[in-house]
Amino acid sequence: MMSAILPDLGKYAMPVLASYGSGLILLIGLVCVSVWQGRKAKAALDAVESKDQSDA
Amino acid sequence: MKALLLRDLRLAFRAGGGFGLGLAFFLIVVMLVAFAVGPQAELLSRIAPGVLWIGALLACLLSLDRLLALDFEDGSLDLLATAPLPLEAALSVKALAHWITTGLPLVVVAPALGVLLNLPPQGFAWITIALLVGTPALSVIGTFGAAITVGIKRGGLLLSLLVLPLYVPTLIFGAEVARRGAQGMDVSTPLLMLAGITFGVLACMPFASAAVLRVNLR
Amino acid sequence: MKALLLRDLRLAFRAGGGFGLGLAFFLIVVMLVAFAVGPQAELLSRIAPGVLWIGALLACLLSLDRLLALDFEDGSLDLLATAPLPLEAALSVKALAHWITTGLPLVVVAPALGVLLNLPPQGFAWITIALLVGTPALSVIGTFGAAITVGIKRGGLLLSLLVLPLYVPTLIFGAEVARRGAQGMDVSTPLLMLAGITFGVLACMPFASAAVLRVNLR
Amino acid sequence: MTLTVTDLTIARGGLPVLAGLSFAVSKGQALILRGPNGAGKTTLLRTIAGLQEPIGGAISGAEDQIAYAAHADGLKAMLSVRENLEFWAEVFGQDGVDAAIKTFNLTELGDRLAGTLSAGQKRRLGLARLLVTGRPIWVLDEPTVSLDVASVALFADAVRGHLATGGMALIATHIDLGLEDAQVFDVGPFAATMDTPRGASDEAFL
Amino acid sequence: MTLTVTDLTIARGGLPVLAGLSFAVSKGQALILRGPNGAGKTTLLRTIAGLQEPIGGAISGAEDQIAYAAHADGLKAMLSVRENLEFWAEVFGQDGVDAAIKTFNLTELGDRLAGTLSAGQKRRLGLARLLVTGRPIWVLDEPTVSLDVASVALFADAVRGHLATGGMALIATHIDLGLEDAQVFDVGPFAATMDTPRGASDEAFL
Amino acid sequence: MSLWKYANPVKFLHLSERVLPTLWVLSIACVATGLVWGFFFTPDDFRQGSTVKIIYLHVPSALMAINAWFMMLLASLIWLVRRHHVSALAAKAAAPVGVVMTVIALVTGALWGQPMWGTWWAWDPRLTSFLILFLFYLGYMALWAAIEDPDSAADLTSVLCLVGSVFAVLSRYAVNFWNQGLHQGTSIPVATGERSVADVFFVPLVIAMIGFGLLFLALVFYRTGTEIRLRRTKALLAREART
Ligand code: HEM
Ligand SMILES: Nc1ncnc2c1ncn2[C@@H]1O[C@H](COP(=O)(O)OP(=O)(O)OP(=O)(O)O)[C@@H](O)[C@H]1O
Ligand SMILES: Nc1ncnc2c1ncn2[C@@H]1O[C@H](COP(=O)(O)OP(=O)(O)OP(=O)(O)O)[C@@H](O)[C@H]1O
Ligand SMILES: [Mg+2]
Ligand SMILES: [Mg+2]
Repeated sequence: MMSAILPDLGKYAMPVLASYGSGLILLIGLVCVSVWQGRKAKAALDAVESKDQSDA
Repeated sequence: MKALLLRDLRLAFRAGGGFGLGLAFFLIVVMLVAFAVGPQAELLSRIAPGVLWIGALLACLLSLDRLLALDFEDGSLDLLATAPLPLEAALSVKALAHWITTGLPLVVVAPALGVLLNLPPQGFAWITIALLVGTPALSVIGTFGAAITVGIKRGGLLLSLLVLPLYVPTLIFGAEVARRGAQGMDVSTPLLMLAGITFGVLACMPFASAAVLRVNLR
Repeated sequence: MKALLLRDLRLAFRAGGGFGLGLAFFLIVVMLVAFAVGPQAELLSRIAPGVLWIGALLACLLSLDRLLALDFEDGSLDLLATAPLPLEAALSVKALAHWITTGLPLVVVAPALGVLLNLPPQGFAWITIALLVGTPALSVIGTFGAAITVGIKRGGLLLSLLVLPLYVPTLIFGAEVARRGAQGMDVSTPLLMLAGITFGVLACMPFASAAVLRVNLR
Repeated sequence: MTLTVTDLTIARGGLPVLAGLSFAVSKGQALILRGPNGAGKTTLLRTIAGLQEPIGGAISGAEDQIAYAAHADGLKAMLSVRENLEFWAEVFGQDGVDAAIKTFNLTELGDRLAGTLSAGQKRRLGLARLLVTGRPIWVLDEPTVSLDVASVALFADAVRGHLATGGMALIATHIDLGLEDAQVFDVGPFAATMDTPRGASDEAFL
Repeated sequence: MTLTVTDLTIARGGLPVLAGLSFAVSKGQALILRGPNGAGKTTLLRTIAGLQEPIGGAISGAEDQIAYAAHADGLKAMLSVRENLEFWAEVFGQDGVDAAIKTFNLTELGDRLAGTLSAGQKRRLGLARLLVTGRPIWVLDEPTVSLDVASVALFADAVRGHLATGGMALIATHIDLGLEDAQVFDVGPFAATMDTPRGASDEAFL
Repeated sequence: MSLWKYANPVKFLHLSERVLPTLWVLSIACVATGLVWGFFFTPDDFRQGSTVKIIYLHVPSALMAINAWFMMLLASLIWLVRRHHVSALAAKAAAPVGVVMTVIALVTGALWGQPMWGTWWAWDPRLTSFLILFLFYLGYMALWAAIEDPDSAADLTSVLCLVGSVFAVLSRYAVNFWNQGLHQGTSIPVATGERSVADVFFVPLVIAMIGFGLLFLALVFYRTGTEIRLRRTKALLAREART
């Protein structure tokens, strides 16, 4: 079933799949963490700015 | 107790708290050994278990001087000693926090560093197990050393001197487990010894630590 | 300048000043390696030059956090910065004092520890020479690391992380000199490189150190 | 409940500094310790707080009753003002962090890291810690160092409040705190002389 | 020779704290800085001592003229009182260690290690250091912390002596020093407001 | 109006809001194309077998790991000379991206090394200096994290970045100084136009490299925005507390 989608990697299946697996996980992880941090920072800033507004 | 544990963990993760530095130091020691010994794969793989243990031990050691000295300097220890919390418990909690922030991460990355040193594949599991069993002893013994040297400004080196001899049994059996494991030999005897040391130390050391700390606060 | 040098030396020799601890640490590291690797004479003698270098390097490293941090905490650095003495000179003097109290003793005892590790006889001279040429660089680079981390409480581990990569070239060439020497091979190329690094570092680093220290005193 | 000190002799650095001290503090009372620099006030307070042993005499009523505050405030630079107080409140099993913050006028600084406070602000935080200990006896060593006049008044109010609820206070200080009905105890006359050997460790060699 | 500060703006932790400060101190004069906790006195003194840069305005006449003394005394616990002073005397190329010891009544403590002094004794030693710098401008941050009344008087005498020989002094303090003819400068009114942006680093983000 | 106007944090935020969507789409498209093409539609190498496929991850990530450091160096110099806050924050924001690239290059390199060289790791000059660069990344981030005052942190990390550049240069050019290493020499010498990598492998590789470059840019822009917001939050809070 899998072999229908995956190309035949021969005896090197392990290193190739592991590389792509770990590489993609790291990349996606980095993007997700960045976006998560970005969202959090934005929310914090918005909270402070709106408080500022209501003060003024 | 929980408050103290949480505070210590929180401080460790805050800026300047030093979490992760132990790991980096571990990596560096491993690298340095490789540089110093020269890049001969077969030689490296023979000394790999020992080097990993030494790296873990030194990383642990270097983070010890933060364990109590910071609290001593800013007066927190005086206040903790007058708080409704037995000093033994407080020190055990601090040792636990130290292990979580230092020992545990070392256990987790040790196999990855094994790769750098050409550790034979069957050794990975055993170095992890050996460290997992042995590192709690390092933290608890280290707390004792930290308590003894707490009054000395920047007593890091003296601390090393006092603590390292106490680390020797753990090191010997721990490295033996890892070495035998890597060579596919039976590990049960040294592993039992290692576990025995850890339990013994966990049971007795906090009392000794509290006693010497009381003397130092005087 | 002389006053500062004398004061630093005097403090090092007073109780708690840490003189001799570096030596003891050196000894312990060498012993630990022997324990961790196991008592195989031939294996030990192959890794001996590298182990001696690592021991020296770590002993140097561990004493670095006393170099400036103590003076920073008690306010002496603020006062020194407002004193009629260029900060560059003050830092060089402090590095010199550090070398005299830490590096030099290491150089002297290294051959004795070589015996413990089965270092081949022709290696004794070379390990001494290599350390003599290399350790001043360790002190000066270390001063830079100490200046960068001076504001951080108990920044010992961070200091290691920043300084050790910078030690790598010294270590590689220093260990190469010692190893080749021990095997009776020609040492001139690595020795020249080692001397080059030391002189380069002696000439440039104090300025970098003073610059970062000024930032930290701000 | 009374804190009673009877014929106390205390030593510092191997030599006795004060000898023959006796006094008592009872509910709602404050005792101000006075004496020149080096007289032994700090040593006395540390002894009463249980951090060191007296070499003679007795202290009663102090056990687990004491909140001690010295020069070092025990603040963590990397925790916020509120987090610092919350930690101590939890250790002593109390709440009242908000009240403490209000009392010492730290409301605006609540989320600042303790490391970024000025000298006087740090001190206020150190004193606020006393309120979250719930302990009846306050043992304070020069509590008003670095405080401006307004803050000293805040502190005096806090002490008065503490006394009014049946607390006690033992305060070493060089300045006038404005606590009207506090007794004053001068330690000067009790300075240990050559002939008060009471077992401090160096004396075996004299 | 005058220390002149013109339209100075100083920042701490990325935000301006004081703005538009101008004053001058000339030979034989003392200026007492006052202001509530957190006003910015410490920051001002550090700026004048050259330890941090102002973000606006100018300071003239301070270069290499200043002896600075802050909360931390820069004492080495493992050197004796005399050795501590001798070190600083040599750094500044001066002598007069004995005179300094006498002025601050440290004669009996001369051979004690600085680490074994009480809080007030340490402070006296820290102040004695000023006398061996030979510098004309003393910049002092709360110099009398922990001092008893007699020692405060000693200190005031030392300052008077320094002024009498043509020195100057700039002192931040919360208490009354008893220096009769010193000017007082209250930094309170100069607190930076929202609309004094002068380039402190956080302002780029406001 | 010059380029420097974007050194104003607020202007920078506006700019990045405008370019970021395009950047994200482009970069993800390129990365996906390069990797999918490389993984599914390239033949095996006659010598290396299917392991050549690792090249599409290894080379772009190693390339960007080093380029990221050079970008940080540039930003640090701008900070030291002109003291533009945005550039200091951009350097700070780039470091985590650089480390991840470094880790990917290390991991994929090791996985590739096992079948090709018979070992996960060798202490050859390029690998060694690359590992030291990794340590400098760690030290750089740790230093940022450890120092509270943002200006001091920017100054100190800038100096560190300058010093660490030695190893960035070495990990790229070490192969030219020492030729005893195991590791491949340059396979795509742009200058000579001569290629040691066949065209079938080359096109997807270039797409992947462009993709990684764009992804780096997008991430740095985005993360710099995050840093600016954090800084602004802190500044506003500090002002509130002060007044
Ligand atoms: C842990 C092991 C490895 C590490 C740390 C590593 C690191 C690097 C680095 C730093 C570069 C340079 C990128 C640049 O200059 O922009 C690079 C490029 C490259 N690596 Fe590796 N590598 C490793 C293993 C391998 C292996 C096993 C192979 C293949 C057999 C390989 C093939 C290549 C190729 C083809 C390039 C492109 C060469 C160039 O453009 O200069 N690498 N690698
Ligand atoms: N570590 C020490 N070793 C030896 N003697 C010490 C030590 N610490 C303090 N002393 C001495 O003990 C005496 C009492 O010190 P203590 O700190 O109790 O005084 P104090 O009344 O608190 O003075 P101050 O008002 O200056 O704080 C002093 O004479 C001091 O010099
Ligand atoms: N590291 C720091 N980071 C941010 N803000 C700080 C930092 N240190 C001090 N501040 C703030 O700067 C302001 C000025 O502090 P400064 O220490 O100059 O006050 P001060 O007048 O000396 O007060 P005190 O009388 O309490 O000593 C205060 O509001 C303080 O909270
Ligand atoms: Mg006292
Ligand atoms: Mg102040």
